[in-house]
Amino acid sequence: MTATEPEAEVRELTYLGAFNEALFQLMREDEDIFIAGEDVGLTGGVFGSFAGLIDEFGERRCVDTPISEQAIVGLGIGAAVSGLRPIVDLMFMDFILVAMDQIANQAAKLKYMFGGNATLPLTITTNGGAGVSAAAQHSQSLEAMLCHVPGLKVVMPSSPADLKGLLVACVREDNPTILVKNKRMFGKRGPVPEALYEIPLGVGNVVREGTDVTVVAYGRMVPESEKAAERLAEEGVSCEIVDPRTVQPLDTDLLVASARKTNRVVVVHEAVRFGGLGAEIAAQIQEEAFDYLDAPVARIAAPFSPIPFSPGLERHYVPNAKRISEGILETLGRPVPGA
Amino acid sequence: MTATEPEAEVRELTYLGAFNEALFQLMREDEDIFIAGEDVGLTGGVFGSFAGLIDEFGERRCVDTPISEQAIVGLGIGAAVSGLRPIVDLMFMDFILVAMDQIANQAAKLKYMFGGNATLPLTITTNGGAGVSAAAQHSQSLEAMLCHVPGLKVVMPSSPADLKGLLVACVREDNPTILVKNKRMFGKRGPVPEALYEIPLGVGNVVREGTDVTVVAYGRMVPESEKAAERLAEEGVSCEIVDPRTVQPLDTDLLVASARKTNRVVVVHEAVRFGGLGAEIAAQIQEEAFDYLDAPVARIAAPFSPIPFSPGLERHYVPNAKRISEGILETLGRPVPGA
Amino acid sequence: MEPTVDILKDLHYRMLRIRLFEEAAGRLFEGNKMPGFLHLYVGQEAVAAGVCVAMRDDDQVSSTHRGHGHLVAKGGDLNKMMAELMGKADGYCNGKGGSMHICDLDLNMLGANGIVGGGTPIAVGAGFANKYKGNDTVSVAFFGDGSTNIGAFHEAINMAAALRLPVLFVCENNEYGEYTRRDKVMAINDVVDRAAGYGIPGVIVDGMDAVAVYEAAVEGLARARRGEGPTFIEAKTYRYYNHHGVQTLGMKYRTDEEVDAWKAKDCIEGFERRVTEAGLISADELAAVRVELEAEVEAAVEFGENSPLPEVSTLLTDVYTEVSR
Amino acid sequence: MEPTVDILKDLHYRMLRIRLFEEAAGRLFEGNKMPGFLHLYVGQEAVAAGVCVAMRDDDQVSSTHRGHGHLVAKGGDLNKMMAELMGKADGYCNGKGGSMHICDLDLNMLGANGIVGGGTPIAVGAGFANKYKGNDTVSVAFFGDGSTNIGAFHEAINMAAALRLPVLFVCENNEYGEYTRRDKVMAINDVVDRAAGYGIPGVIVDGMDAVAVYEAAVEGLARARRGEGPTFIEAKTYRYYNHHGVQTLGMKYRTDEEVDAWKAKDCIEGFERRVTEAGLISADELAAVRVELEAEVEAAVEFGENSPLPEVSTLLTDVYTEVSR
Ligand SMILES: Cc1ncc(C[n+]2csc(CCOP(=O)(O)OP(=O)(O)O)c2C)c(N)n1
Ligand SMILES: Cc1ncc(C[n+]2csc(CCOP(=O)(O)OP(=O)(O)O)c2C)c(N)n1
Ligand SMILES: [Mg+2]
Ligand SMILES: [Mg+2]
Repeated sequence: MTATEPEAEVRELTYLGAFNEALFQLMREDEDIFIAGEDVGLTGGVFGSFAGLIDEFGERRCVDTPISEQAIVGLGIGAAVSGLRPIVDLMFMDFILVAMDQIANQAAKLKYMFGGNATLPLTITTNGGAGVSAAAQHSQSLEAMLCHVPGLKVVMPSSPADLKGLLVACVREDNPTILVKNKRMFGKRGPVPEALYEIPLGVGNVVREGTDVTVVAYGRMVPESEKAAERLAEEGVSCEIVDPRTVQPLDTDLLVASARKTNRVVVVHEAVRFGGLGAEIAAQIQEEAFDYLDAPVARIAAPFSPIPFSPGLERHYVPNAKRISEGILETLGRPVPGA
Repeated sequence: MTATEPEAEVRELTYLGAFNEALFQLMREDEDIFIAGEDVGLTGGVFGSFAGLIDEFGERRCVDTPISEQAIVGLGIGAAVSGLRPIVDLMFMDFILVAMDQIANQAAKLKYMFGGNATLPLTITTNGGAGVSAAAQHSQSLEAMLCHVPGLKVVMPSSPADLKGLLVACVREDNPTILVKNKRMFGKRGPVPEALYEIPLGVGNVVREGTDVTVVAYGRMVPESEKAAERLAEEGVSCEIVDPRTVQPLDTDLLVASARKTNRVVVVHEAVRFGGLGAEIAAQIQEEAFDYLDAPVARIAAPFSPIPFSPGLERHYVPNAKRISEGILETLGRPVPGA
Repeated sequence: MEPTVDILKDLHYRMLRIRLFEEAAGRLFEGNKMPGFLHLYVGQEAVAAGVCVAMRDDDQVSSTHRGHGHLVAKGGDLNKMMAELMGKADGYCNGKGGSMHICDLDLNMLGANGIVGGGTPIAVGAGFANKYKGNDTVSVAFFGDGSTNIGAFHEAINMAAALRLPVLFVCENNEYGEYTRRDKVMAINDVVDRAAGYGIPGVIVDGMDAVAVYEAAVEGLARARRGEGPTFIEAKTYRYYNHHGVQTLGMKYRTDEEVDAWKAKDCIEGFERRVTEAGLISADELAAVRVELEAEVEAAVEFGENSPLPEVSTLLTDVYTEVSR
Repeated sequence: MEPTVDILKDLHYRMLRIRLFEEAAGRLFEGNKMPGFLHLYVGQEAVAAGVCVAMRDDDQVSSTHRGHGHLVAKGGDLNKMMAELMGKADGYCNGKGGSMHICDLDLNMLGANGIVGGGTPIAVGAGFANKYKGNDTVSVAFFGDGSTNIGAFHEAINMAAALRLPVLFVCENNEYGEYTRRDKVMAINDVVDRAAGYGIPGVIVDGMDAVAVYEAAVEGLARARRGEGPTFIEAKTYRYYNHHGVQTLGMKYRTDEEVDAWKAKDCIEGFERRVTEAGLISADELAAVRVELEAEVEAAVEFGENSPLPEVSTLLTDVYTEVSR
């Protein structure tokens, strides 16, 4: 834990509440911060993320936009280059695909193309993840696409406290950042310090210490992995859970150190396995910890299909504690119950 | 080599010539095929890919569109669902980001979302790759983004003969495919059979047999790897070069078999290393050939920055035979000259 | 074109079929029997019915997130629809699509769409195919007022105009995109003001009047069939329920008075009053239709409830069309 | 507003400065000294000059792939421009951007753009910032006729209109997008027909007449400064050279006669003739300006040629702004 991380005495807040509180505090602190997006003003965001902000900060700083994801991101770019510190919201992570040119061809590359002569303090917030029967176009985890684009930073918080601290870091950061909340965590409660604090981007977190296997997880897969670790602890398996928190830049050192310690690694994410971030993590770990590995780096992830609507299918699509436990046991070469 | 691969007696054609010939032959064979895109009609494509087609097939089948990448892909989707077999062109691969919603949220998922009740024989053609001072927005290799999307097939041909046979397979395929030509290979000549033939999607090719190390490469990195292999052969290093040709679906069996044979693997691509397809290939190889590997799977790829304009910088950005040789020597644990 | 009595009956039948289906879906949603998002079409029935009655069966439809009405109006099977909305195996998409992706390609209904503006280019592609094949089939793109602010819409309608494709563009202007009033996000009085920018004719109709919608659609479809290109219809209408889900009144973004004022113009009540007063259809006949449709909807609910969840084995099917060579 | 003689001189100066710079760039390109793509602005100088003379220095510009003219007109340093186009270390972007990404944020020129339509939303963002800050600065979006068919353009201009932002939209209608005639890709006579669809005023000007452009820009800028929102100016103009590169005549997509007819209306020749005939500026003075600018351009070429290629060590810098806490 670094000096900027949360202190001890804290209340409980929900994941969304932590996000919302951070926005209030940030906007009070810095007049250059504004929010823009669909329904973020009057309605306070379709999930309530922006609730109440317009009452305190007015329409000037809480801007309801047309349904125009490209222009929403472009608005952010132009305003950021002009010295403001915009937070623009894309309601669902799936919609980054609608705005991908502005995100990946414009925002990400502007500074470099301009030979360094630009600063782009732009934060994009969005909501990802499956498990709420939102079907193929409202459930995706597309961080792998964003991580592949030099110039962006990408954050996937796994707890209310991390969400607050990472959002603060994103907004204060002088580069384009994308913060992805997980839809199934909105109501999840946890201790959150009241004061404004920052969790630095690119610094991962050892969520649970262990010795037998390293589980690398982020976003909602962290609590799922914790559940798996609890269960396995009863069977005498000691899991170390490492949460990179920021997936770009990735805290490779932390992941590699843990891999070298436990000698076995399982990477977990909600995104599709093929070409997911797990591939990059596996590739880096085998590069950096080759001689330490007692088993291949394993990946637990979504299978190769779009996300189904029916709860009857979706619950087999998204990785959960059970599948994580099984993957861990397999990597340990132990018998998998029912397998 | 399967039965559908090129035969022996062939003339030489350029890479672009092979593409163009395949289009003529396909369009003669099947009245349902049409091409649509910016400048593909009257002008024959800005690179000449579609030259002459309008003279034989007329404006009805060679459609000049507005500058509207989303609608171009959407036109293809709607026409494909209606029973035609469209080929739509996006001038530069970078522009897939403009049309990413139609590609990844619509075309890729339509069949699945509809419970199977749709067939989408859509081919998207485009031009990728760096090395022509086209700068950050006209030089990218973005296949990793596309490969991560279930429902798409993605092809990156490395020779005129492969380009022809793979294009034919794409167009005849009843799924959305994306074929990426490499801009720096347009004029490259090679033997190409005259008759119409198909190279099946998902079947890789051992371009060169060897015993010391497997080089996995696709697109323009294949000829670069061949140059590297030639040089290293003089120093007694025997390289096997495996070209997956189709990057989605990936011919994992072929790559793994080669890895198990040579025990060392170097993956080469033009795309940015972080989150590139090399990560997926490395992850799969260490999963499937863990006990066979004598060294980590290495990746030679572009560094983590947008693509610079200046030739003085760009030539250090794109992997070439020299960097590939060095990577191979490193993976073999041999001294790298000048290192 | 003045509608015949048969046409009037058809308009009424389709409107009511939508209404009753949607009300039932809303109840199931409230009862937690319908997972995910539910965007009800109630209030706008005259638009789907008016347009679809004017269409031929071979004409195609592309739709939106608010797509049930279009499928019902196209003749959708209520059993399969209800089952799909409940995520069941016997649904139109075998439970894989749900409300936002419901479709019936056999009925030429090319699918609802979860992406605002995402379906419009697809309608243009279908229109292209019609012209290419040289038939006189027309494709119809339904879309909301809010969706006219997104890039895909713009590109698609311009392309259809430039290539003179047989497409009918039907804007269902219900004055809101989710919870944002239209005047906040576009500086024009009527959405149809955009038509001139594409060089195509535009017309405003009362979207609460199925006959008016029908007549405009007949015109637009005929024009497209004659090879004269697209037409833009703006139907002024209103959704009674919330953007998503069922709540009607007591919302922050619009007043209860506004809701009530629109309900006073209800497309079905008004229609029934007019046709009975004019002696065109008897009150008894209307009542009989209602009884019939109530039974159909009830059966659909039962069908949906009795349908099993999809087999896990289907999770990874339908991603690709298998090649059979 | 009638321009003063000083304004006239300024218009002439900026047009000629663009012309001479571009001609020199074209020669270097032909001599293989300029890598990559080169989209020359020659023929359209009256537009950039007319608008930029009307602008204040603090007003911003967003540009396109054909962006040199806008930067020169904004007062760009020809040395740094030429060096950038040659990929040299002393260029505006230290060789990292090249022709398609040339910019000078100090001059409030927010960059050329390689993506058609990509720059327009950025101008809207700058306009938003101006309004937010409560200053009366205006941002100007330059864009081609072809770019008005792409989604990003549509979203951006609608957003500016809806939020009543101080943005001036300047369409340089040269009747072609690459090698495709405009009438093939849009079914309207004038691009300005689109303005009404966004609820903003639109005006057509002769884009070969710097004074006409200037006057329209003065109006549009004043309107924006008064808080009345965006204006759309369509400047009818023409590019003499090929879409990319230098070839002028003998092309398939347009006739030599058409090129010659436009050249007969050349913005600089015509301007010089008119002002000398009217006795407003002497031929000697015009000639002196030309001599001065020729020298400046020649020096820029030399500067560019003498500038070294960027150090390899800069390859990976400027990807991120370093955090300094
Ligand atoms: C690209 C995209 N942006 C945002 C959304 C979220 N969304 C769903 S419906 C909707 C409002 C659409 O308004 P309108 O087109 O008027 O249709 P209506 O809901 O009124 O029928 C929005 C913003 C989406 N699905 N897709
Ligand atoms: C999204 C995108 N599509 C296509 C291109 C290729 N392209 C570059 S310039 C151009 C034509 C632009 O036409 P217009 O806007 O009229 O500008 P002009 O070249 O006439 O100045 C095209 C199609 C691109 N750069 N970006
Ligand atoms: Mg609406
Ligand atoms: Mg043009």
